[in-house]
Amino acid sequence: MGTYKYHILVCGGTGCKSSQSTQIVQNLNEEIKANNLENFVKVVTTGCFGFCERGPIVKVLPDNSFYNYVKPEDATEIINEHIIKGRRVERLLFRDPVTNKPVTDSKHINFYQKQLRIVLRNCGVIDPENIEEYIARDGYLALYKCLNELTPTEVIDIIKRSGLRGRGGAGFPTGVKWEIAAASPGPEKYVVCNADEGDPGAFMDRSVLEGDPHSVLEAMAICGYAIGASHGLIYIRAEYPMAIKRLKIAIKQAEEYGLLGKNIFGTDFSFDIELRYGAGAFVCGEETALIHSMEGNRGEPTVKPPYPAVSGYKGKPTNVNNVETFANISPIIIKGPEWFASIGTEKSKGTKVFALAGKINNVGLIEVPMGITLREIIYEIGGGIKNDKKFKAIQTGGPSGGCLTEKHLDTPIEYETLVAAGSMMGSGGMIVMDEDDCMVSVAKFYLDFTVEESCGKCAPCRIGNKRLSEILDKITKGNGTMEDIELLKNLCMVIKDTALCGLGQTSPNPVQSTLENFWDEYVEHIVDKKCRANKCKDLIHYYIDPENCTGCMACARKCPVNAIAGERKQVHVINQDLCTKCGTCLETCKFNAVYII
Amino acid sequence: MAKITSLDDLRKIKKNLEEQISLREKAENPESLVQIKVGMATSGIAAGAKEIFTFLVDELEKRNIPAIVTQTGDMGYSYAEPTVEVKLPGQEPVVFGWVTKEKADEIIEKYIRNGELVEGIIPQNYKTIDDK
Amino acid sequence: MSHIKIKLHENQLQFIKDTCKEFNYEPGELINILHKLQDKFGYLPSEVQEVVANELKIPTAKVFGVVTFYSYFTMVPKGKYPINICLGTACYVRGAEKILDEFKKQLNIKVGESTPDSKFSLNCLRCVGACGLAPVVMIGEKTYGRVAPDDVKKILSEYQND
Amino acid sequence: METVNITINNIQLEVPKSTTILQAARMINIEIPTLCHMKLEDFCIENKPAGCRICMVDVKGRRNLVPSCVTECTEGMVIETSSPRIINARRTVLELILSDHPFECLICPKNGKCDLQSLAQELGVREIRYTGEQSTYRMDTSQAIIRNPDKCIMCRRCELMCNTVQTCGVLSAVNRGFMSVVAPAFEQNLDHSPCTYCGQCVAVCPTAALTEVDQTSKLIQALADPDKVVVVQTAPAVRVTLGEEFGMKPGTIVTGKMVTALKRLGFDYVFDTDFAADLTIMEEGTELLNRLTKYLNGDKSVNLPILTSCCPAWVNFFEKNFPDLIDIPSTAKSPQQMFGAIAKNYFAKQLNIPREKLVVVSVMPCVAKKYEAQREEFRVNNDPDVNISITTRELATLIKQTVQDFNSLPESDFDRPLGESTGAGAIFGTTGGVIEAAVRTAYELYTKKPLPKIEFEELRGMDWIRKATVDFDGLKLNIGIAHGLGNARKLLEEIQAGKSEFHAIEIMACPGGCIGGGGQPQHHGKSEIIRARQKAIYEEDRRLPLRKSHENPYITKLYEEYLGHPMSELSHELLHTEYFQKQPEIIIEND
Repeated sequence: MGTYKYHILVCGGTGCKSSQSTQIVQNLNEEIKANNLENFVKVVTTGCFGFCERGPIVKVLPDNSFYNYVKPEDATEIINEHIIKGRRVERLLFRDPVTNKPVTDSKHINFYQKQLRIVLRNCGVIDPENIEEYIARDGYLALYKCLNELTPTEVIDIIKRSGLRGRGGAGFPTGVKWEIAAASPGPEKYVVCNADEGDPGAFMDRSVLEGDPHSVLEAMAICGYAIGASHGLIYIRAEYPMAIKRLKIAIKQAEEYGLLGKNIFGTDFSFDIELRYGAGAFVCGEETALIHSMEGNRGEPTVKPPYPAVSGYKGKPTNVNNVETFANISPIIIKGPEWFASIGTEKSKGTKVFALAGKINNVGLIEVPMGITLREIIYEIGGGIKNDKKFKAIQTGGPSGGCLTEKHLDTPIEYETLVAAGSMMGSGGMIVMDEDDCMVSVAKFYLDFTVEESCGKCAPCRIGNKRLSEILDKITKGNGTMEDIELLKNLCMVIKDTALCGLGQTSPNPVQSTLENFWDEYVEHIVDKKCRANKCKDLIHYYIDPENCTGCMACARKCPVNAIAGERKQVHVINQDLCTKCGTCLETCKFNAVYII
Repeated sequence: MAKITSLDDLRKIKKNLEEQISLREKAENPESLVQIKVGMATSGIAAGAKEIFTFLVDELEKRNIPAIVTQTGDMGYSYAEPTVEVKLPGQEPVVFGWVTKEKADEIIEKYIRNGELVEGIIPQNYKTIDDK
Repeated sequence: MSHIKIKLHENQLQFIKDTCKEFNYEPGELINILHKLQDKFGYLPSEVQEVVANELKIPTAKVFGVVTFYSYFTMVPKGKYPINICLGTACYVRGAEKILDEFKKQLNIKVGESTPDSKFSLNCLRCVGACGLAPVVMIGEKTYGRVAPDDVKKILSEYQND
Repeated sequence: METVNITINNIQLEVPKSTTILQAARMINIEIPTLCHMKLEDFCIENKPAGCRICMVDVKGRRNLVPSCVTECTEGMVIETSSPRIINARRTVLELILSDHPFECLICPKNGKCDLQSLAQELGVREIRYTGEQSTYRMDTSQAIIRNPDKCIMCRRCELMCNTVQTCGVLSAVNRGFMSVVAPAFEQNLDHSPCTYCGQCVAVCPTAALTEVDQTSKLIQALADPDKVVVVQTAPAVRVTLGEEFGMKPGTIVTGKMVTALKRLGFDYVFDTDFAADLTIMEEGTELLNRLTKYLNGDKSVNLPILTSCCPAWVNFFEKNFPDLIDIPSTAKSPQQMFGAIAKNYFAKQLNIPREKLVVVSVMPCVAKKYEAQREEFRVNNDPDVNISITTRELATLIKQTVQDFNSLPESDFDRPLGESTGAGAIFGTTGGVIEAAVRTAYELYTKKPLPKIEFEELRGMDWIRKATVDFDGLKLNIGIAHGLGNARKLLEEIQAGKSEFHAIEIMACPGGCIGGGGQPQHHGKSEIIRARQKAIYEEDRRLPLRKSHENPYITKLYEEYLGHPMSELSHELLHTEYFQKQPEIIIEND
């Protein structure tokens, strides 16, 4: 094997792949070949770099040049300039959104500076389709250590002492969970990895599976050793074809290398892993529903207890953890529980991966230590609000979470503080909203999601959420009354109190938190019949300002329903009866003559 | 592929790939490393920068000094070419001019290993590409 | 005398039977089997479900219950070019609804429907994970990022000549 | 037994471990309202999806309310069952359920008998604050059962009965979220499904989402038609349950009052299905002996065991699920159809009227009988042997319209000739009854000796599957009994596997037999009601002077005057039938 002087890492995450990163790899390789640089430069397709906003991303090592928005045709220039002549391709370099200066080194990009990568340690570093690269990064060393140097009880003890809590949402201590499953009697037990990431706007689990699948496989085997299970199952969304492909490759390689299968490391511990596919049901993130789904049934949750740790898959003790939780395991084993516990806060240890999206400059996947503030995330890592708009809210925890405001920006992020603020950690979605977002509509958006995803088993969730959404709809149409708010409040309370599973019990969070934090907006919609964000079509009207209108006829031509009348060089008028409030005229007018009331 | 059954097996694979992976690991953490840039614009190459570059890469590796050697464009000191910029962890970068193999050897042994200053430093406040 | 008649082509029937066999006729593998069959046929018509139920020796109603529970499964054939609009939160706050409206207008169909010539079908999906490109539209395997309402016509015209 | 100490509404008590909060509360007479929960203790059937969220209670230390029907008591648990928070939650949830339910109680078939309606009454719901879209579906009227999914509240009781108990697999929860509902595959009609019309779904449905096809209007028209002669037959299990509809204690026998009421309703003749049951025994018992004798003589063409065939849901079940076994059941028609055939041929002739002029009505504990009466093979020139089949419940509705006070009615006797019956016919109404009746006759016919004792305790009971060996004077006859189609399936699978040890098997589709039939007054989850009905059936048997079918003088007369002997040619024509394979058929379609 030649010693490559340069590595070119190309992001192979779903975001970058969908903007032609495969073609970029191909072109780079062709250029390398054409210049006889095969032994000098190596192109590696890695997992997600996280900075999806800027995709496709190409990194050139060793100098760590960070190229963004790369197109396949840029390959020639990268090889000719950067590799052959040693000059960075400046136009492709990331530019700091504030200074607008190119930044050469990804380490100096604000997006990465505050991050601490444990879960994502290998994402964007190794080739996920090559087990040896994972091993070279101390992969499977933790499994070796567990099998040869530690008893199952000691493994559980390490996980307990690390303070690791479930990253799937509720934050149950992982070590305790393992302990319960280990204590459940029975020769047949299962380790399940929940990879049914369903939050709209969350893609951290997928990124780990795509970028570092072995970290999950290794951790599942460790868990199997700790609880006494020899079968593992990964329940993954069928909508994640690339993660599935990489997992399949990883499982096959691990089996070939004897790191999965019979008598691992020559011990009497055996462990295999199978894939089970989800089919688009958010509720299957709930562990009992997930288990029913894996058994080939409708993914309806059942009442706990019995907990899966006692009676789960096929009625056998089953330990369910999510992808991110598993990805933390090997580093904890290798570096020790004290190291892990030194990161984060008193009650929430380690790091958390968030999918940062919405009206923010740097959309992407970030991993930060627990205890970081929302302000740091939004303004330092996220680079602030897009188009210099005003920050309004940040929604955390997916559809079950709540909308937090300005006043929560300095709250350190922990499981408990987020709940206290009316939201939750959830699986880690973070959507930033600005002044153009109507909070009543946002609440309705989430409720519509819950209505769509409710399994229908229990009445409060099946019907209650539908009614919540209908009342919100009424308010956004200007037909709400103040009594509706009382009805909303009561219904939120009752649904939380009575719904069967976590999905239902948390579904009113977006309504409750917006009622709490954006009360004025609700009242405006109801009393003043106004939507300050101009989002609610029934509450806004488009007018043409006669002062500014030049009679250019552009708006009239573009209006899809012919609601604009007016002769050339004459002031135009919008017929309110015909107007569908599509906003085309506003976008078309070059003279700022169209306005909204 | 023979199955991995021992720690040694794991270590063997790790060793095989060490070089490649360390390249990436170093890049992840450039602050802790010696960073060397060789001015390799056309004029630099003509003045022998390529040999210097290869020499530095090979020798640092041989002498087991963790460093990142990269090429860079014209540094703006064509009079002093070949030029080499060395940035020790936590220190300001220093640029050496008229670098020969012997000089390079001296830079490695004295400046990089022991932090002793070596003749040939261009004291000018130049601009790095980052500041353009 | 039978109460239900299932019409299938011989090779279709064989494929279903082979798939069930491949999964060892295990009812627990129902979802995996349905995935494979939908990949093959594009959708899961009642005939397919009947045969699967028959092979796995489970009630057809159960198969149907599973098919209708999961949004990934469909009993309606998709168009030649299935259009999927991402309605994840990131896309939503960046205007996905307007994009959806535009597609509905251009194609003159509702969500879940196909155009009369079966060329396009329109559906929504949850996050595809390309939030950096929001709003995102997928047509078949191809992803369109940062779509604006004005782009819709142009995107559709790419498929005009097929 | 391990116990735990708990506190409910400040009352301390000790309960066995794994007692649910609901059970514990009931022990100290604290009532917690329920809706989806249903427990048939005797049958070990429990429906507890915990989906309705009505039985919510407050457990100290838990963040949310918990469903009492599934939450088990643990040591030191402190429970509150009626705080304002709980009352508000229950009412709100009930309002939600009502908001997605058609507001047509006044004309609903379940008006006055609906669990949802009673709950609304109980919880004092006076307004529905939450209104909005209702989930609506296509209505499905089959030959026996009407599905009105708009009224489905997703309690899942029917799903449990259809799948777990009956293993028919017709009904499943389908769709998701607001549109989820219990329905057959592809939301098609039951007629296009493997439904056996056993009616157990109807028997447990708390609302009118599943009801029987109501034929009372058609019946009233027939009675009002002066050109028709209308006769009625009443099944053995009806007389022990009808009283419940009039507030009588379960297990009250109302045979005489029922006959009076039927006469007052205007039937020209009131006959008894028990008579036809006796006839069934003559045919089926003889068939059993024939097959048995041939078998013992080494005739390989004969299949054993012989299976009873008087339950129409059971017949549907094996036709649809075990097409390879259709030559095993007895070919004898069910009593309802034997009665119809005799009435339309023998009795019509006696009256000297054409069969079309005779309207045969049956009162059955069953909804499958409605379907059976419509089967093609039970018609002559499109005139069915049984014209109208109504359930016990429908009869009660009719009686309420015509009779002021059922309780004070005088008693009267069935008409002759088709109203005479024996105790053997009477016990057809319970699980184990048909085979006991058959054994009583077969024993005497086979051994030519009188029975040493008439009651076969070993064949009685409520266990799902029962086995007994009856000694026919040296010939040991192995008898199996199953009720509930899921249990029948087990015995059939044994036969398929060639492992069956039985010579004869009795099968009834419904739990408990006809006394637990889909057409009976609703038991509302109380299996003690079914037990009381069974007791009454055996009491009716003991009350009757004749207790063996072959001793019924009118049966003897029928054979002498008309049929000749059991299994005669005419018997075959009128009293026996054949079965059909009714599995889904796969048609290969080639281009």
